Amino acid sequence: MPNVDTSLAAEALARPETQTQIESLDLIAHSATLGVGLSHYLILSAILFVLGMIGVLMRRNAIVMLMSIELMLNAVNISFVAFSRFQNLIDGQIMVFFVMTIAAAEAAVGLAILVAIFKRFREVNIRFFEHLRG
Amino acid sequence: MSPQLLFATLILAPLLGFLINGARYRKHSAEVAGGIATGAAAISFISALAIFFQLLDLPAEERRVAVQFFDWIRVADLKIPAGFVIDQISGIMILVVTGVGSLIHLFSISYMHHDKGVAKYFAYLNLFLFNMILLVLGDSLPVMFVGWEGVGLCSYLLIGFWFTDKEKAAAGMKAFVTNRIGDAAFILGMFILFLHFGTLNFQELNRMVPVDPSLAWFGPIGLGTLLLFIGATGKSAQIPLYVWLPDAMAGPTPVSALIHAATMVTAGVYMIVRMNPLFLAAPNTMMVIASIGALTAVMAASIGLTQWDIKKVLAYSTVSQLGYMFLACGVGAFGAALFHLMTHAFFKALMFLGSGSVIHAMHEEQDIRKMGGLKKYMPVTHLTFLLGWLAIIGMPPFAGFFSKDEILWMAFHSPRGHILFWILGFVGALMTAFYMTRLMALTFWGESRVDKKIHPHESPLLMKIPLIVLALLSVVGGWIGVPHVIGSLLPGEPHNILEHWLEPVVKSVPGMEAGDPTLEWSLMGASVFFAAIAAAVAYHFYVRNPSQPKKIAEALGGFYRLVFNKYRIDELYAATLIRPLIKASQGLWFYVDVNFIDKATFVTADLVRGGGLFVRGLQNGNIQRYALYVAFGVVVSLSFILLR
Amino acid sequence: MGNDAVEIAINTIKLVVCFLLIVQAVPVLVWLERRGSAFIQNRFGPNRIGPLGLMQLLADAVKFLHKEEFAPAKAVKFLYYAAPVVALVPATLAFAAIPLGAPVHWDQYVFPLQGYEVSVGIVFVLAVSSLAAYAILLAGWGSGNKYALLGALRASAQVISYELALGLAIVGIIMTYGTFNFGEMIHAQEGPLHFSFMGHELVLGFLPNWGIFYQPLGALIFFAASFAESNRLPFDLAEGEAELVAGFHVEYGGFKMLLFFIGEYGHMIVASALMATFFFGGYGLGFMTLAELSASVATVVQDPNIVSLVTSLITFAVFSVKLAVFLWIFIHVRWTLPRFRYDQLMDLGWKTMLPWALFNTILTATLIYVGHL
Amino acid sequence: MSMDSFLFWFLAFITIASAVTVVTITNPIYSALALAMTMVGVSAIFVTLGAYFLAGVQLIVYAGAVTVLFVMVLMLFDLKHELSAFSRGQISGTIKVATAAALAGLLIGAIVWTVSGFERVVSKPAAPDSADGMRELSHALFTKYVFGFEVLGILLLIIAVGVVALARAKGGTHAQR
Repeated sequence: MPNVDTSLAAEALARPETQTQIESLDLIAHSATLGVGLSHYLILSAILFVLGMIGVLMRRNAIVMLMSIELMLNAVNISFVAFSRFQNLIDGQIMVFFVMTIAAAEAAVGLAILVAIFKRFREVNIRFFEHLRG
Repeated sequence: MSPQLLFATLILAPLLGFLINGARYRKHSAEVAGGIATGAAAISFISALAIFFQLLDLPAEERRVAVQFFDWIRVADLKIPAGFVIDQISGIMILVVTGVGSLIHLFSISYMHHDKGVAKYFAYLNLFLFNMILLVLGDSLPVMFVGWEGVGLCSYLLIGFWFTDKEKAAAGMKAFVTNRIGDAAFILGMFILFLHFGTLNFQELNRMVPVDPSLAWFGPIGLGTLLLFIGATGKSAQIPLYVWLPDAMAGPTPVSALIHAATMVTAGVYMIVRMNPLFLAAPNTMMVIASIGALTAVMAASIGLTQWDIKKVLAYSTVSQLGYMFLACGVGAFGAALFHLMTHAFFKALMFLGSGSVIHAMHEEQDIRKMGGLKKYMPVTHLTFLLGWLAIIGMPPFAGFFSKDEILWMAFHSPRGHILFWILGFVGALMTAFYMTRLMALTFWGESRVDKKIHPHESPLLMKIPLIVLALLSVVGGWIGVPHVIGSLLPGEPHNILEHWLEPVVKSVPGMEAGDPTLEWSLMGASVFFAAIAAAVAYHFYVRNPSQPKKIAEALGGFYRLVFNKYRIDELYAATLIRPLIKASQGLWFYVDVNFIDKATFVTADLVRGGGLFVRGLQNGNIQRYALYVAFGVVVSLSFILLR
Repeated sequence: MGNDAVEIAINTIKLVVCFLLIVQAVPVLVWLERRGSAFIQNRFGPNRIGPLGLMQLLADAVKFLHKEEFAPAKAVKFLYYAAPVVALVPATLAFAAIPLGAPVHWDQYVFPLQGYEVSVGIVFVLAVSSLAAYAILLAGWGSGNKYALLGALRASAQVISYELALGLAIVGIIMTYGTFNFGEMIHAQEGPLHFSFMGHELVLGFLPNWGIFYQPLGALIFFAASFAESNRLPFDLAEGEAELVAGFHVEYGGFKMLLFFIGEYGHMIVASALMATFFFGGYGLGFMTLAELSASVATVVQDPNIVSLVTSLITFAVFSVKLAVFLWIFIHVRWTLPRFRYDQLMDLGWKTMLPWALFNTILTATLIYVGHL
Repeated sequence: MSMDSFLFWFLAFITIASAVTVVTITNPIYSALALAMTMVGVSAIFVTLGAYFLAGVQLIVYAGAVTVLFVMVLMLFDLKHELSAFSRGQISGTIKVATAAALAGLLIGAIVWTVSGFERVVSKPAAPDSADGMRELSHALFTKYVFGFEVLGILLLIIAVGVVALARAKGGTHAQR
């Protein structure tokens, strides 16, 4: 998708602090071998996300599934923060704020439901909940 | 008061009455319900009067009070405001409607006194009045059509008011269906006119009419007016759609008086008069209207000769009088048509109410063979009925004389008229005189044939007042339309006020020149003389030697029976139209509906069910499976975005 | 961390010192507590070994070290051993972020008197101390004992619920000073007390410009909540001897127990330090600003390095005094008040403190908005 | 190897390792603890990204509250090693893993493809002074996103009430025994 990176690059060029860095491009080129950039953080968050997804897909324990969901949310948070940092926009951090709130709420509700179900069935295995099928 | 407010009261008062009575439809007190309804009617009558006087103050040329409340329909270039107008034509009509309506409301109070659903009755009556006012005041065809349909509905409701009786319910149905046919034609006519003129407002239509009459049968104007006229035949009971009116007598008598004599059935005539320039521009339609009117007049009168049911007789006489009105319209005498409409409203309403009073006295007995000699039991009713009789058979100086003779004269004299029309009308007049006298004789005169158990009695005051008022009106009502030939003789030379009044809005037929007075005198004299003869003959037959009619009937034999059975028109319709229609629809039901439509729906249902079963398989309660579906979706969409 | 060897070395040393401070303060506190309780209860307390029984501490340490190292059979070994260490972490981390004195300016270097300078110190401290629940849970779970587990659950629930009140109480002071940084906050508390409300100035020279005068309610709530945070009486439901013999560290003995002790006292220290920093001017002298102080010191010695060194030492002394006062209050309260019942505890936390803290927050916000405080 | 890149790799390693532990280990308690570890790692990563406040909030909310909740619930349930920790069925399992792998490949491919184009240009700009960063954050939160903020408040209230109701319900979904 060439259009995306050109646009991003364009607005990157438009920003003053990047202008200065272009002037000292060779320096960056040297450190770029080891320098940590946006893509590193994004890839990290992608890996975390996929791990969480695997957990949700594979684990049987409902609580662990909830944990995996938290993992996925955190992965998203990482990419948000990374973007907000690398584009000098605060909005990403705001989004992280909201995501955290939602995640806490979701965990609370999920655990409450699990406690209620456990009180009844003494069981948190997800397979077992198929009995709750309407 | 501002015209807006007046119109609002005029239109909404009956609606309010309807709502009130409709809300308390279980109540049985006739006084309360009737009081409310009559009050509402009276209010609209008063406000109508107020507007009418405002009209009088205006100069003759722009006598026109119009209001627009809101935009009712606004589609593309079809823009129809809820506009109402009172001009010379609708002014007269609204006065007749509300005035006669109020009187009949008053009459109903004591007539419907014993009925259970009296509140419902009055609610319907008010609703009818509301719709009739819409019909009369509407300044465009659609607004008029709303009222048109509304009165149809109300007449259906009121004919079938005693719906527990199967006959009466069926009568209501018949009226409704028959009206539907006419209404369909009416709508088509509207479409055509809108297609051609791009507007449906009466004034604009009348202004846009081309000067030269279009002789094409199926030109837009010709076809449109023709269709409108078919609608009129439906509403106003002309050939071929008159069959519902006689059956409509199943309703309560005041209803027959109000709806099926005075107001609703004249809607067609009113409509034609309203759009007279348009109709004038379509001579073919005019010819059709005239001939249909004349035929109806004669045929209905001839049926009326033979009926034994008092209300049936009046019904057929109504049909034939309507025929006269259409004849007038057809020959271009719109003023005369409106004149006759008014006078007829007076005396026919009077006679219906009289018959109602008689029926009331006879405890729901309607067969005139079981009456007779009621003169001494109920003098007031007899007197008023007598006046009505004189009016309808056209005895000078009663109301009917002027209007009917003007129609006949015009039928003879107008360039659109013809000697044949005159002859038909003349014969109709004779017959009218005959059967009306017959009715009088059998009901009031001669020796009593009343059943011993029944003790006839004069009606209460509430029923007498409307009778008296209407009787007075049917005596003097005609004097506003005195022909010139008579007016020139009388002291003070009373002019033809009505004609003068209608001048700005009613176009006269092109090529009309002043008639020859001697000819007019002779025709007038002939009709009056022969009418008197017919009346005398009838008196002779039914009072002197009552055995005479039977002999004649036997002498006539088959013809008599044919006439007695209303020319078997109903049977004819049943055989040619109704039964085939039923057969066809049954065929459609058993073949098309069952084999195709039902099949189609079943197939769709099965498809949906199958799909549901499949999807149900997906929903196996395994949450992780669901999550997997979601992941699939993400992968697919992402790869679509990326690898595109 | 630093630019050259000297700075790096000094900073590293600072870290170690901070850690040692916590660890070494504990025996003193233990001794203080025992003597104090004895004093309160008209006993002697430890008085045999050494002067005033000060050597008791050493003896205790040795005893702890020599105890047998064992784990119960049912225990989950890893967690059982991890718990005490984890218990040590939050307190030390939090304490290291609190400035103990005015920064020392030596030549071109600047050495703040704290383990490490965190720009959003308050958030950091809160975040770190919110990890305290883990130690308790791990201990309770790891030692495979139902009393321990119950104690752990109680304790963690208590910690979590009182964190709310704690945080909200701090929000008030944060709004008042408009900063998350301890240094700025302390700087803002210098000089005499002066309210400014809707442009009107009210100066009370005889009072220091401390947060307690701006946030009395917040201070109260914070103090009470910090009692609960550090699982001290009257909130030591976790180790209620009566119903669950000793709570989450039933199964612990010897040095592991000591580590828990260190954690608990560390919490006390952190709470006191925060108390001092938020509401009592931190290392500031109160009625005397830092500049004035260093000026007056400069009259005695000339070398600016020495001046700043002396100044920061003085401020450190001041801070230690304040710390000591609050620690003593902790101990005194412990030996004065009876213990709550569990439901009373939760009611107090959720139904009393939280609403008051909220009220305090809203009130502060309104005042700031109205009067540009 | 500069300081921050070392930090990044270190933290990334810790985070991913503990995340893997969360997913793979069969004892729920341990996976909860690993989750806590992951949270700490993530907050540290936030610090490297200069989002100090978010790092703190991350610790407080996730490590301090959410994961503690998990741990408490697990301890209440007293779940030991579970025998069938992973869903049975080779086919579905392979499908799931394959899907996850495909997703990972797509994501990483997309990232590399997209970002590497201007990686040179957009390297990390100087971290803003944290105080300013926080001021900016709170300003944006209370002006531009105030509506979402309010809505979230309402959401939290509703959820608090709902959770209390759920916990109160005797015997969970089926009240009568």
